[in-house]
Amino acid sequence: MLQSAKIIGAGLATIGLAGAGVGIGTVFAALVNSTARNPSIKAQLFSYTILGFALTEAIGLFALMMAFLLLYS
Amino acid sequence: MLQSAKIIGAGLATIGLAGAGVGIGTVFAALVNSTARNPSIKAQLFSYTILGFALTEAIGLFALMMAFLLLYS
Amino acid sequence: MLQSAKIIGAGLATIGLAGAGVGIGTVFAALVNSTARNPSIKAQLFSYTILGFALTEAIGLFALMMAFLLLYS
Amino acid sequence: MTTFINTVFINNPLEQFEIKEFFYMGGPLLGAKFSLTNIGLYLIIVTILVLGMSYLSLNNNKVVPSRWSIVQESLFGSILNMIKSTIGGKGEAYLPFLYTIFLYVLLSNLIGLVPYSFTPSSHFVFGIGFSVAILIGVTILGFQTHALKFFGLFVPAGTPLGLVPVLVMIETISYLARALSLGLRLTANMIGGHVLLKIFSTFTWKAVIGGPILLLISIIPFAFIIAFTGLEIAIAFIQAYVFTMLTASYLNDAINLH
Repeated sequence: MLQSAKIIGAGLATIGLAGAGVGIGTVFAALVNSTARNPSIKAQLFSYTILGFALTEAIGLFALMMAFLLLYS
Repeated sequence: MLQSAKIIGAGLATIGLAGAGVGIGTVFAALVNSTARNPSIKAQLFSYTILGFALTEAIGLFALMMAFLLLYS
Repeated sequence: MLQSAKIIGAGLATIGLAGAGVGIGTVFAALVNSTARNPSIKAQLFSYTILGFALTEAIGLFALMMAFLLLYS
Repeated sequence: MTTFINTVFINNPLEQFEIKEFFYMGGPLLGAKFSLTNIGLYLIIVTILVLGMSYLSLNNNKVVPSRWSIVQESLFGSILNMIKSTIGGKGEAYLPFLYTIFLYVLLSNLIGLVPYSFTPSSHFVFGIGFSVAILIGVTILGFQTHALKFFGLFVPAGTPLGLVPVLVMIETISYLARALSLGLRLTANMIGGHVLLKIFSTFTWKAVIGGPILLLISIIPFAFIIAFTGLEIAIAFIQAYVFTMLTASYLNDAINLH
């Protein structure tokens, strides 16, 4: 019984990844838009995008870590 | 009982893919907009879009991976 | 029975992280867009972004704290 | 079809992170307990790699740089630029510290991609140990340079008076959450990436030995694994860069107080 609750809990926690997917899409959309607008500072824009991607990915993976935590302990 | 919980858990985990769907749509929308605005750097924009698509897809596959993990172990 | 409810509750609470993911993505998208539009005040824009990121992350971590609260007490 | 699929997982995909002891010395008599585990071994290997790389690029102090020293100098230069843009002049004192962090985290991420190897940075002890130590160090530095003015960090400039108590509470929580989020970000990325690789490689292996039709179908997951390994290498670089970048911005908070 407890094991089945763990599985359902882990399944629920994985839904948190949806937000990270939307966030990363938005960051790269902004990169593409702003590179078209101002291609001269491509490098600086790309470094900000990579930073934004990593921070958004972190939140998504917090949810995944929570799912693993629920599943295995 | 456990098998039914696994199936429900996998079903819930797959909802995480919704975010990746929205994200990829946003990235390609930005590609279309920015190509109209500045067609000269189409190649650079396309390479950024493919990178954005790959990274957003990775998040979606994390959710799918979690669903498989719940379903089969 | 109670323990399984705790686990499912914690799983539900983790879904709150989705919002933080979207929020951080939007903040960094704004940073990338605005740096392209006006690169001279990059430093000021970056410090506002870090502030916005910290506040959005705090909200996401409130959700995570709530999940831990449900799980362990 | 279903019987074929549910034999996919012979053992748990999380097994790759288990710590196995190689040999164990000492006992109750000696008191001191020494055991070399696989995470210990890989940390030693990464340290040897970092030192070896620096020694190689030393090029016994010839004026003309060898290829190795060019690699190290360009890496040094890029981190110096990053520090200059994040912290400004005063941050250059922390260049060796940040350079070592970047190289160490990068090599421990990359060493995990070698087949049959172990990723030290996929353990929470590695990530969170680093980030808590960094945060304590930065806080001590902040107090040392700014004494009591350091608390000004928790009140962003230009907030209306009424909002201050709420904002201070949120800012302190997010400041303390930095200790966990910095390390957890690195570790969670590594764990998630490797578990995904493990699952897909088992899936493809089952498809390959599953029969001629499945052999043809297995090209798709195999191509995906190649693409994902490339992505995993990129993520190893990105995570190391972001870890250093955030450490630099935390140092900036301690030195320049916003």
